[in-house]
Amino acid sequence: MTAPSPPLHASLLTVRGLTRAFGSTRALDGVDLTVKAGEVHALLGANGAGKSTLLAIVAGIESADTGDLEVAAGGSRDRPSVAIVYQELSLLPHLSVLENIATHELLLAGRARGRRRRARAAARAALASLGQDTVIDLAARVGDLPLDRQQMVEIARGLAQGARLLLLDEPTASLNRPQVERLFTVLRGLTADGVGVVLVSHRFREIREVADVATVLRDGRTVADRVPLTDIDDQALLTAMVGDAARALDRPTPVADAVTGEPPLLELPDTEAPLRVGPGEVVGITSLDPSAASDLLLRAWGDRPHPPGQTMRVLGRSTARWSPRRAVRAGVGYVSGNRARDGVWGNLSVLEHLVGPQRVARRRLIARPDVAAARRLVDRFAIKLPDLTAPPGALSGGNQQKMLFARWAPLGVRLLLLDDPTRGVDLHAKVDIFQAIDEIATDGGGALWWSSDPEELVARCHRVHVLVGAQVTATLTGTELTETQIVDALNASGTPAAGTPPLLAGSVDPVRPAGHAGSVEGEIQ
Amino acid sequence: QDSNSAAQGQAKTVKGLKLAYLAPSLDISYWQWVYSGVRQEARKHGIKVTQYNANNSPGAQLANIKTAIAAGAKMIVIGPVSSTSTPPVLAAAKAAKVPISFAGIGPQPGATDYTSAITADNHRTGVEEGSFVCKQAKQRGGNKVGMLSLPQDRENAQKYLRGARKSFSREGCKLVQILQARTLTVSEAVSQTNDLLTAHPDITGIYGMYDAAGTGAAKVLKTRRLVGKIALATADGSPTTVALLKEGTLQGLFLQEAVGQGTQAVTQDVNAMLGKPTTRNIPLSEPLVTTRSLNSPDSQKVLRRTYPSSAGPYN
Amino acid sequence: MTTVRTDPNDITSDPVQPLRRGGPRLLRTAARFRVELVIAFACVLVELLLSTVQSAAISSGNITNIAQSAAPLVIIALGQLLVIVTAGIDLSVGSVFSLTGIIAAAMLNHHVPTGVAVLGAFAAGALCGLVNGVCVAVLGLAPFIVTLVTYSVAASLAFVVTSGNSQPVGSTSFGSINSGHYLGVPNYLLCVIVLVVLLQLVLSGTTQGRWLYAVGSNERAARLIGVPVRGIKLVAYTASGLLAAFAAVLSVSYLANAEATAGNGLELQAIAAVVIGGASLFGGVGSAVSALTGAVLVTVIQNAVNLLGVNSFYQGTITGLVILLAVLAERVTRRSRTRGA
Amino acid sequence: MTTVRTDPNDITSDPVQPLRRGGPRLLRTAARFRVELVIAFACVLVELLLSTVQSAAISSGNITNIAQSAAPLVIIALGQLLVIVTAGIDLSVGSVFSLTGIIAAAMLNHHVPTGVAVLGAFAAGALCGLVNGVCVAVLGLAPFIVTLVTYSVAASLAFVVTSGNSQPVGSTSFGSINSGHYLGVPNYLLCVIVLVVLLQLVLSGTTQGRWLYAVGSNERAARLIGVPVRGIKLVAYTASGLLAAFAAVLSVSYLANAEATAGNGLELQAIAAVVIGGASLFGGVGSAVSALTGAVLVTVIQNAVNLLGVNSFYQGTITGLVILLAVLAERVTRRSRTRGA
Ligand SMILES: Nc1ncnc2c1ncn2[C@@H]1O[C@H](COP(=O)(O)OP(=O)(O)OP(=O)(O)O)[C@@H](O)[C@H]1O
Ligand SMILES: Nc1ncnc2c1ncn2[C@@H]1O[C@H](COP(=O)(O)OP(=O)(O)OP(=O)(O)O)[C@@H](O)[C@H]1O
Ligand SMILES: [Mg+2]
Ligand SMILES: [Mg+2]
Repeated sequence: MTAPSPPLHASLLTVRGLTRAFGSTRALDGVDLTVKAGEVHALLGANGAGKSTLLAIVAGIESADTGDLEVAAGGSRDRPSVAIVYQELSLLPHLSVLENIATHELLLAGRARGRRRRARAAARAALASLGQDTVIDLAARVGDLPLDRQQMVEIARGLAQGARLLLLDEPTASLNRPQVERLFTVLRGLTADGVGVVLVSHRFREIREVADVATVLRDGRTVADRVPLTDIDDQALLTAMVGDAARALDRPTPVADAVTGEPPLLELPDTEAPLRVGPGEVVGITSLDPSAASDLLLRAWGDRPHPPGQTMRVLGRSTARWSPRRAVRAGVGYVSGNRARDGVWGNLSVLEHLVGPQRVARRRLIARPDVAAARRLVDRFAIKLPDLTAPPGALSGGNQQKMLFARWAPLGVRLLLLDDPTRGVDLHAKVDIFQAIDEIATDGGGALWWSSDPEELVARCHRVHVLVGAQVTATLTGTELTETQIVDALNASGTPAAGTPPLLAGSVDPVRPAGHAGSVEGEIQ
Repeated sequence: QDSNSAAQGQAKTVKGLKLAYLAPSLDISYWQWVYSGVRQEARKHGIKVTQYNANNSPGAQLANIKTAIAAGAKMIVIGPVSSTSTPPVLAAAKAAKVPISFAGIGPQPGATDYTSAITADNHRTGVEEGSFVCKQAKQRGGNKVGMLSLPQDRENAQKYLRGARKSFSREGCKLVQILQARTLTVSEAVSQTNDLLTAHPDITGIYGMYDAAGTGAAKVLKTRRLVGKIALATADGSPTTVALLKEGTLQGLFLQEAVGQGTQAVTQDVNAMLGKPTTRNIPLSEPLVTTRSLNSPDSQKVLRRTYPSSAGPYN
Repeated sequence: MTTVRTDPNDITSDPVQPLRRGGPRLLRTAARFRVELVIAFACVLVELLLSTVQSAAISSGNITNIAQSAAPLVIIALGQLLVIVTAGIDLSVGSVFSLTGIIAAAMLNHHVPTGVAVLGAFAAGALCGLVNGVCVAVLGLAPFIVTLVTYSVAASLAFVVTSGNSQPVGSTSFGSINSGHYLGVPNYLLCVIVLVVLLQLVLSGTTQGRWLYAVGSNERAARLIGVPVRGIKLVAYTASGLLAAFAAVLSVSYLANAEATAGNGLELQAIAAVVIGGASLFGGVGSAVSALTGAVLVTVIQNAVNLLGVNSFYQGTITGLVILLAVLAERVTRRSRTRGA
Repeated sequence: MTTVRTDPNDITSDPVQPLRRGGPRLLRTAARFRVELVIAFACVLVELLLSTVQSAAISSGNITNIAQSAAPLVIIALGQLLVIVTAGIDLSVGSVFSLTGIIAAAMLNHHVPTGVAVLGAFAAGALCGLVNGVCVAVLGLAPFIVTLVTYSVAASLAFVVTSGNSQPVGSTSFGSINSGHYLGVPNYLLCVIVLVVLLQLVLSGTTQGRWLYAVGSNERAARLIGVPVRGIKLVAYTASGLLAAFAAVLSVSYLANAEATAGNGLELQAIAAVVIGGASLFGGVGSAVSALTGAVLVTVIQNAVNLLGVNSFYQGTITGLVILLAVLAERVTRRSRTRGA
């Protein structure tokens, strides 16, 4: 390493009184943040608190209106002082994984000899440290990868830069548990080398697993500055994030019980262990390969043809001739966590997003949006936004996601197809989403729910199926339904070709893996 | 001020008046040469000339004449987009009591509300050029002829073709292929001639209908070393084709007297303004100039009436 | 339905500016049509500047002249707009204009009644558009290629129909389609006004109109909530063909003449008009008013250049530079607004 | 740098197909250039079918003809491709072609040495491109409008330079630019081959080449990474102007004649060639080979139609339908591959 490592516990980043306004919205209103070398620093706050804005300013992408910002980690052209992993991914979809990870070597450095070889080594090492080198082909086009792998590519890019200060904006939002653990191992290795890491996440458990201190933002202000995580419990953290309005974290278990004897809401009869969602049931599905679950959900939704010979029954109807339009009108709803690709219309207003499904369901000619109903949705799901006519780009990531979920609420949906619906939604706001799902189940409806977060499935589902392709390989219910059991079943289902290699929770080699970012740098230099 | 103070037949002088020249397009230099004749004659009378371009659109042509009248034009010379596009133009000129003369292309048959039409006799030229090409082709031991045509949506192209067919059938030549231009560029004519010769290597004559056809075909004949073996004649004529005529690559040029049409049209308009007699229809022939006759005084005079000296040398 | 347009919560076609809540309704509408206003202002400015040199510029005769020559372009630009909002492009409109004009004229010359001739032209235009729509929406081909093919085929058929002969039209009942009046307003103007208002209402006030923007903004997201993406695209392309036929009928009725080349270059003019008016070729942005203002600006500049008697060789230069200025002015107002916000 | 091209991990220009890991290198390269191969196959098929009717079709003379008439289009399409990969469009190339050809010819006719005349044309072409680049990259204006303005201005200036008169070129040294040979290969062919290979290497193997794709793929992300987006766009538009001038010089040298209208319609042909070859107007996709195959297909079809002596009224129809078939074939192979995978 050429740049001298700053001593541990020296300040890498000092932010004082930073403000930033977008029109009349004060995104940052006097924020303080101090990050020291060798620590994982959790940056917490409800959706729209200003976390992403703050990180963007630190990374030099946004400008602040007022305030001081000092980055002590000296950078150079070859080695930036700050690397950032964006919440809304900033990948080049038409380019290869290699080119997206080794951007610096391939796209930015001069034409030194051996550039491509070094780039390949660096990219491979960065992927290997994340345990992805066997599942992600360096030659693959990034736009063809599923979201979790795109997220891994974006993280690998951040690691490959070898920066002293690493900003991670919700890097785990679409990752499964083994992927998360792999990432955290890498982060621990980096901090041991004196790198400072800022980690944004809405999953308290992950925060406690890896972070040392936390800074909490509320409405663009620092409300807790560098609190050691050992000194504060979850309830206190939540109170700091959302103020007095904090709700209890111990969420109710699903109230509704499966109604027996009624026809199922969704039935996939042709598999070995049939997949079934009964009235009143919330059924989770999990798999190492998220596209298997995505595929299944899209088939139920009518956007993907069934494989030959297979069928599915949804709300008692055959899905031989099925489409999202028929599904909406039959009382099905669909929410995807890949909001940029599957949900957001960059040119249209929030209001248009909120009334979209209603317009499909109600075949009216005149598109007069029910503004009052939209306002009620905004209130009910606490969507933070400047104006109903604002474009979705003016909303924080979590608020965009809430917007995409909220729009199904007024439709009287009987079956919800959920593809990681809470991606990036804060803990507090998740409760609103959970309640909405509960209400549907109580009324005899149900949900089929894929989540990257097993904690969520355990807390909310009656039953969780483990999938390999469209095949159910295991079903967990009752007392079996625990996070450990889910992870075990996943690992048992996993073949290296099918997804992430088997990795048991907590069984990660404590010794730094050979290919972590520190040695990546070594190879680059 | 009364906008019709200089109405037809009332004026004492045309000095200082405005004249509008409406060209169908500027893609063909022909309309520039008409313009140059218009300006030559207008300068003599102290008339100011403005040129308008219709880009081959009848809609633009009608907008142009209305604009010209709004801008104070008291006389009009027009090369229309097509004969059939002229009725609304004539109506506009009549409403404004402005004399209007045609150059190159005439009004719709049956129209009466115009001062004069100075046109080339395309049909007659078609007959003459067809006969010339056929004779030349037969001298070269064949009777198959190819044609590089103007787009056949133009009535001059249709008249040329009809005339040429008449001669071919009368004199025993076979028109084996007609290739229609789209962009009227030399490079288009080159590809078309190449394709013509590939598909019909046995032709001994090429009939060109526009100037670039002559240039393009000549280029191919030179490249393929077929000069003299395949006869080539074309209508129009420009410094480029005259040079080709001189060197013998082209055997005949049927010159359209563009400059002459421009001067005639202005003369007729001026006569109308001053109340002097005008001639309704002036069909001009397209005289043939051959390699041998090029240097004769008659031919030189024809050349001067075809394109202005600014376009290039005459010999 | 008229209330729809003035609904303060109705959504702007302007993607960038979040509207401030509250504020006078007039200001909000102005903000919503900012680009269109700037371009309309540019039109007026050109005419006013011109009138200082050439007083005939603002005579009623000249204004009628501008309106009459802008009418077909506006109508074609409206169709183009529908397609461009879906992130497509329709290069065939110029040829479809020529072809349908020729068809109408040829039918009239075969003594077909005026109404039938008009319907025939409309059917031909809609058919061309439908073919485009099927190739794009159902077969999934690139709009640029598909409509370039239709452009080439329609242009060629326009020659075939009448062997390349232009068609004078004698029918007075056909002529009155353009020249007639209704309540003192000439028909061509009425058509333009009705179409612009109607399409603006459809675009901003109906479900299908909003779906056009959704499809152009993120097609996959639209498909995933059940928007009939294919149907919407089919309708957009078919409407574009139909409107080209409408423009052709008006134009042939005015000129009493149809030619196989009458629409040459109209496709580029129409696309330019729509983009100058503020639409984006990447889809999701644009309004019927933008098609109107863009098309009028193009016509006004052409008229100004002619009135000034600019040497025709230089006309392209002047026209180009004025358009550039107008677009720059639009860009500058956008800058300053963003800065100020 | 030659190793770069055969790098199996190099990036495909194909947006849809994730490459399967492993597999023989040849197959991977074939997959990478799938669209290009289908179109090349279509070209060969057209010629072979044609030769059953007209044996002269595959004579060396005819192939030379095709090559000679395709050369300028290929070169212009290469420039167009650079712009289209960045998600832009360059409508000005046809006019720039005319203008620079006229400039070169006028200089030669004023007894300027050949080298200087060529450089003068190149400089004029690059300047036009640079103006486009500045308006798009620095002023942030829409490429469609900007290049439409340049198109209009350059076309107008082409008339101004020589008052609309076409310029015969007598210079033999200038003529030998096209007709000369090097190692038995005629110069025009050499130019095309060198340019295609060079640009393909630049696009797939150099930093700047990859930047072009980065900008077209996700401009915002590219800017965040640190790609000099403005510079890249400037280079793309300038190169497009320069290549148009290059094509003009070759063409004028061949024809020994320059006209103000020589480039009419070339812009649409060039865009069509690039899109037929597989590039996307939304950016990020396309290869130099795609520009080549697309341009050759367009030329081959034209040649076939002429050789068959198709009635010129129907030529547009036939040409259009063959292009549609080729694009459909390309689409079908994509389908079946996806199904099979
Ligand atoms: N471009 C913009 N225009 C207007 N407002 C914006 C813009 N970007 C962010 N904001 C506003 O700034 C505030 C902070 O947004 P930011 O994205 O920083 O939140 P966040 O803490 O990252 O939330 P999340 O957890 O949902 O990602 C939000 O209220 C948002 O609406
Ligand atoms: N509406 C549809 N009708 C028929 N087939 C569809 C439809 N939508 C998607 N498909 C099929 O799915 C394939 C892939 O679609 P697409 O790339 O849009 O989604 P995806 O596979 O989820 O994307 P990714 O996995 O790369 O994130 C298509 O080639 C098509 O065969
Ligand atoms: Mg955020
Ligand atoms: Mg997928």
